[in-house]
Amino acid sequence: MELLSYLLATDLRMAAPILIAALGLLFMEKSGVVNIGCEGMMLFGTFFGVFFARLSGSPWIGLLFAGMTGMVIGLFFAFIVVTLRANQIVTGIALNIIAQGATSTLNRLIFGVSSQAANAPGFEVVPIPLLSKIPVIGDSLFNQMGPIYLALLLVPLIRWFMMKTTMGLKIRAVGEHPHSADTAGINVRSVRYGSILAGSFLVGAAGGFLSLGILSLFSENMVSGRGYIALAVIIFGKWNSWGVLAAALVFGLGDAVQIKMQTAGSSIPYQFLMMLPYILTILALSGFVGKAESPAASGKPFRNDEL
Amino acid sequence: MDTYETVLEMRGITKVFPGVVANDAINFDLRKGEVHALLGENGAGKSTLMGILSGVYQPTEGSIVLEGAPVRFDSARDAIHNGIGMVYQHFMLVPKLTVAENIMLGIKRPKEPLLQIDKASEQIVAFARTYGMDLDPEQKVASLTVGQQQRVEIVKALFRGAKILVLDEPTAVLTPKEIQELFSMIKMLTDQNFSVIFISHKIDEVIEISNRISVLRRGKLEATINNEGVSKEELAGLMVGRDVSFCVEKTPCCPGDSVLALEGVGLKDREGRPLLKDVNFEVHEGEIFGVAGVDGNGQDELLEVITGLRSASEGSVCIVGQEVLGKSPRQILEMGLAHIPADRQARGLVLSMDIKENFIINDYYRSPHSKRDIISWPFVRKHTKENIERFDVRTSSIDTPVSTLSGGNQQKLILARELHGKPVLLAAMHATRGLDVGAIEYVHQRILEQRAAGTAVLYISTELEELMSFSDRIAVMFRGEIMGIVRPEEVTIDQIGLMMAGSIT
Amino acid sequence: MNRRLNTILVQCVSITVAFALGAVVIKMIGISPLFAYGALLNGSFGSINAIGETLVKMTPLILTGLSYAFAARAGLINIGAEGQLYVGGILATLVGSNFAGLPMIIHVPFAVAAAFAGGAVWGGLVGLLKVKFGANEIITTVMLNYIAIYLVSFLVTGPMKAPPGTMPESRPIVDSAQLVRILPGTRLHIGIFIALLALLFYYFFIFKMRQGYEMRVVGNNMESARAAGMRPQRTMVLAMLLAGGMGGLAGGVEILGIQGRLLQSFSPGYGFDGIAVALVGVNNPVGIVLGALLFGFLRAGGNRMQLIAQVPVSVIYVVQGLVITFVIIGQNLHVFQKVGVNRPFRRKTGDGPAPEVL
Amino acid sequence: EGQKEGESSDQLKVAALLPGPINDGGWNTNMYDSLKFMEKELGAKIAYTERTPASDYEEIFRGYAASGYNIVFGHGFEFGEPAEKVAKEFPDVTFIITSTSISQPPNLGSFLVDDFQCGFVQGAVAAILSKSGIVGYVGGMEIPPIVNQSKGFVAGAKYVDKSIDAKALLTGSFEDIAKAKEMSKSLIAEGADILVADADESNHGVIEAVEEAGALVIGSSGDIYETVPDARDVILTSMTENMPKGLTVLAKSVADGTFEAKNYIIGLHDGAVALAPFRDKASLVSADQQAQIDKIIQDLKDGTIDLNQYK
Ligand SMILES: Nc1ncnc2c1ncn2[C@@H]1O[C@H](COP(=O)(O)OP(=O)(O)OP(=O)(O)O)[C@@H](O)[C@H]1O
Ligand SMILES: Nc1ncnc2c1ncn2[C@@H]1O[C@H](COP(=O)(O)OP(=O)(O)OP(=O)(O)O)[C@@H](O)[C@H]1O
Ligand SMILES: [Mg+2]
Ligand SMILES: [Mg+2]
Repeated sequence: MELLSYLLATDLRMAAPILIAALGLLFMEKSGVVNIGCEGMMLFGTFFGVFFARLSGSPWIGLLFAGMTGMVIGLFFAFIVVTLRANQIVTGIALNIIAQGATSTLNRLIFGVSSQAANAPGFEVVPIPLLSKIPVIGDSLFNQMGPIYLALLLVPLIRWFMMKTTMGLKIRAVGEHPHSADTAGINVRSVRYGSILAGSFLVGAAGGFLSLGILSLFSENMVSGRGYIALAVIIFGKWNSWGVLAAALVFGLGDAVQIKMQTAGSSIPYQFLMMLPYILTILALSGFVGKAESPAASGKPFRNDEL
Repeated sequence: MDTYETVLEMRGITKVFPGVVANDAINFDLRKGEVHALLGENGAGKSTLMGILSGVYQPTEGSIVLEGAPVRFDSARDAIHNGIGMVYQHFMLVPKLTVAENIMLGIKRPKEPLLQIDKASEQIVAFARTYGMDLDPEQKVASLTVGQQQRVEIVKALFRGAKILVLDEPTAVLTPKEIQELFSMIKMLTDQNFSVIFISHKIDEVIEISNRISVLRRGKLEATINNEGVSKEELAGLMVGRDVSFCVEKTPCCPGDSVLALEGVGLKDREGRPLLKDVNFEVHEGEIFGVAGVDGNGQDELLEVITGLRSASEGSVCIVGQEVLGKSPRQILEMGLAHIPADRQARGLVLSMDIKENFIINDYYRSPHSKRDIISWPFVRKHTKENIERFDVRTSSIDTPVSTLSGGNQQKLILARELHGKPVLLAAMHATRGLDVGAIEYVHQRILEQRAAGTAVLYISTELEELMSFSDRIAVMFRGEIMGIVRPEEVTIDQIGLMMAGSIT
Repeated sequence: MNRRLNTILVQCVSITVAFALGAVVIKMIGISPLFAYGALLNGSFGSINAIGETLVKMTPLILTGLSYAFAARAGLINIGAEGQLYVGGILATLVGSNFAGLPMIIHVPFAVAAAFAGGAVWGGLVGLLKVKFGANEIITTVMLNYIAIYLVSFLVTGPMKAPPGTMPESRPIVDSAQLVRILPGTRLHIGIFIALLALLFYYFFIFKMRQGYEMRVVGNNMESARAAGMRPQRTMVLAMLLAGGMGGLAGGVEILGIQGRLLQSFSPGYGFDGIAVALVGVNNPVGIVLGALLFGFLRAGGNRMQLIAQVPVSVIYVVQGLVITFVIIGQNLHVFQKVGVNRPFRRKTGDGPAPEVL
Repeated sequence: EGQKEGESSDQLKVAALLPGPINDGGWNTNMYDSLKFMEKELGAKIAYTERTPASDYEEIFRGYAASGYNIVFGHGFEFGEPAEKVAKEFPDVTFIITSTSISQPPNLGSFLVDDFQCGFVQGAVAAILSKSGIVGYVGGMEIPPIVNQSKGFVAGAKYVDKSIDAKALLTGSFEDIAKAKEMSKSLIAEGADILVADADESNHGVIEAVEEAGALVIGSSGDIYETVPDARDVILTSMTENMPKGLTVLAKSVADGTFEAKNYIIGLHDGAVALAPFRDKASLVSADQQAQIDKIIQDLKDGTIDLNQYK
């Protein structure tokens, strides 16, 4: 039981940054934009999250600014892929490279070269009264940091937004068939800009949560591939926010199990344990997830003078 | 009706694309409550003119006057807000969304961030009813028939308050029954003072439905005439600038041996619903065997089974006595099958590749097209050039991507590819869909030549008139079953129409 | 042609802008941009050795670029060159560090072929998972990258560890399997010819051979391919095999020509750069060479910038990222021209070179 | 910096190749500090390449050697082989590789911190002071200094008490701090009350976990009481390796012409490696325990404990 509770708690914690980033990506993907630069966007979020949290003394303000940083980067990304209609994958790769360099440079310019990592006030665990006392799930589910609750709330919220609001409908239409949307009088570009900005906020905030929630400091390249995993999570979760949650948890669980097995002194070489989440994903994908259908216009630039 | 109220005027519209003058100083006007038909060959400039009206293109020159006031449409949005409702040649619906969602897209209802899909669905259903249409708002558009999709398009336009409805080649994909339904809807609309612009290549329809007719040729307006006593030939002449013959001149059929034989062919979908049920027929040498039916009644599946793209669950399909079931598409092609698919762009061509590359798609792997896995491009070029010329595919070079060819030329390319090598069996579907009269005439002639040369032709179409004048025998399909096989001389179009709707002769 | 000239001009301008922005950053950290860029140029083209280094960097980049391009031709997105490179490295090491005594003429091709085979297995697996289970190749390639990297880490600390000592490294590649250096005073080795041969093969295969033609048809319109009797599934697996093979070769030449033994994380991200190389070069053979040149230039010169001008590596990343970004911007500036040159839109159900997800 | 008196007019030029970023707070920072120290003490001109890609080791060695640097450090065993190659081409340049035991006269030597010994002391201290009988070690990538130290850790703990549960874990990366943190939490959840952090950048993750979950941490490679002052609440002690001093002495010997191309090992015996004082946590250590620790260190120094039997 304790093991289960532990696994669940670790799972949720490790899954949270991936989940938040993936939910952000979901916004973009739904409108037909693929952002492989998620990794870099998150990295910007980690840095500016710490920067502003230090400045203000509040992790929440840090998180907010991490999101806003994401949006600034998102604006730049949107300009290149929406206005200039550039290839989204190369742009994303460029973004990753820039992010790696820029955050390290800024880190050194601002915080100097020291062995004390730039740290900041981090999030505290906020147990929810009563609920956190439920056996097994109580401690893991209701004894977490604020942003984790928010992330979990976002899951149904985004689903609701996509399915039940006018804006959500527009985003889906633009991602599926931009020309239909265009002839229906929807400004495809604006919708994509909007989705990228909203999504980038979440991606940036995901970075912020990594540096302020999971940890409370910035260190170079600390995202460590979680941005790529978030991309996989979208596909794995079949472009549906509940699916995304489930997929993020699978990854988190892979991590949790792997850590647990090492602590328990498993004799399996640790590299195999590290591979576990990835192998699990491939198996799951081949076994029961099957063909996932992306939004039809995914990754394709749109021009409205074609008919 | 002597005092007409003009609702729309397009004055001196010129649209220049790089290298092409698509519209050349066109004057066009539309009156309240009228159907104004726009007639013209492929590439005459009809869609472009309407693109300008709907805000998709901006004219190089000229102006639009709407109800007396000059307007400027910078986007589709502007046009929609000014009451222009456009139903595009290729529908602009989002397949994965429901009917209601599609209709609600882009409706301007400020201060309503929530969809309230149920309320809207009710409104949509009620609204559609007032125009005599039934819609299921919850269905996904992808699962609708083309006719239904078109209705959704029309409702979508009207629901958004369109006063002027533009229908770009609306009948190309409809059954006779659906066409009649569309026409009665158009009449209902014009009675209520809506104005309709109706685009078509089909002269009969134009004569049937419109009040006035404008004919475009090569970007220029040839004439705008009242639809009183104009003859078909006259219009056709205006359209193509020469005389056109409408009767398919056909030598009597002298069928030879059986080439294609289907026996008890059945096919089920994943859920076990029948797509094809006990299909039996034979097609002989030198015979054109037509298959009529409303789209989606098993014709696609029939063609797929014959071409090997799908495997039937029961029965047998033989080509010249050899069983086809279980064979790969390539093996079947090698048995002498020529295939003109229903959607030339989706299944026939590779638009981004060039003409020669498209031309060899069936033969590229065998001598003399390639030797030991290496394609001999010099041969391919020569071979393609010869046949392109023979089949009159108009292009500047065989190295241009097929996407730059007009629809008619794309179809000719497919004909050239499929027919240059004397096939034993030609299986064609919608071979003339979307083509202008000149091109249709051409396609028919080529197929007749094949017939004369002894090829067995399976010709699937939704165009009843075409089938009646063109085929030697006609099978009518309904829900995956053959309702009967008839000779065109012995039945009327109406009888076939009834069979298409499920009644047995 | 006028238009081509125009394109080149636009690209030159945008690269200049990128470097100008980079100069601002370099200035910010208190280093003279002129000095820094002097080192960049000097390190990439300034001497025989520098040119050799640029070519040395281009070698794996051409191959990983080809890895992306092969898959892209069949409509697949291969993010997995990095993993394929690692597996290629493993196999090259296995063959190259054993069989001492084989004549070079046999040993080198054997090791190179092993690298190809290793990568091909890794790539082919992606193809198989795709056609058998419909597993999305973007995910599987990303996952297999991680798996390959950990696999190398396991091997060099375990089964493949050089016998004495605790170093996580394999035994060295024996002399007879090393790729011969061809330019005295530089590290340039015959791997560059392997890369160029692979490029030639790519060109020939894609444009002259029937399997390449099949790949293009499948990549552009799967439905038409099926209707014409092709077997898209086989074609996709073949494409992934070849793509993987190219990635594997990249790992092989790097180990056999430069590194001399297998180490953990031995690739500085050549697999990911390869994606950009192919995309900047629009999957076209000449484009890929130019793309590899750009990245090779930045990598070789970047080292020098750090070494001589003491520009921190992070700033070098910024400059690299800016250059890629502006090359992309330059490629797309034509959108600001008044009239598009593209074909009018139609509903292209199964068409367009775009794979199912981009 | 001005030149020191007594030196020849040409300034000593020292360069280093680093596998990671200079501010990782561990291995790479150690070398960075060493360079800074040489700059100060010897008036040397310093240069370094961070995150050196494996494919470029050789080339960058050559680059520094060719640009007139007198000493080039390769900071890690992995630099050994390429250095051997380049050293032959530049007999006038001295190459010093850390964390390995190679040498190649006349101009290539190596510098090794006895990681096993460090780990042994850490393990012993942890075992002596642990209340729960469970102690943990969190390392980064599986490379010799880490592996040796982790083995030493287990050996040291077992030396004190056979029944102690000493768990040594690796994160597989120096950069994935989040994972290091989770691992540490997991160790603490298993009952470990003292953790050794030996994962460079990822040490930050270990320290955070210890702060949150309540345990004590022992630092590696440097005195984290000084370098991470914010975490003093939970810092028990550190194994300090005075690499700056050690390397500067070597550099000076090069300048003086007394450098020998051999393997220099630093450990407890020469004072370059030491256990930092317990300071704030001194109250947790009883006199008995302190005596036990001192004895072990003394035995290691004079060789009474022969570590070879534990390797
Ligand atoms: N986006 C475009 N760019 C360049 N030229 C175009 C474009 N759209 C149309 N054209 C040109 O305009 C001409 C008119 O095309 P349009 O689509 O209006 O013809 P159409 O009358 O609708 O033909 P159809 O009956 O086949 O639909 C074409 O011949 C073509 O050359
Ligand atoms: N971008 C373009 N630039 C120049 N010419 C074009 C362009 N696009 C199309 N064309 C020309 O347009 C002509 C007709 O194109 P169009 O799209 O109207 O075909 P279509 O006959 O209407 O096909 P369909 O009936 O299937 O829609 C062709 O002659 C073609 O060469
Ligand atoms: Mg058209
Ligand atoms: Mg048209």
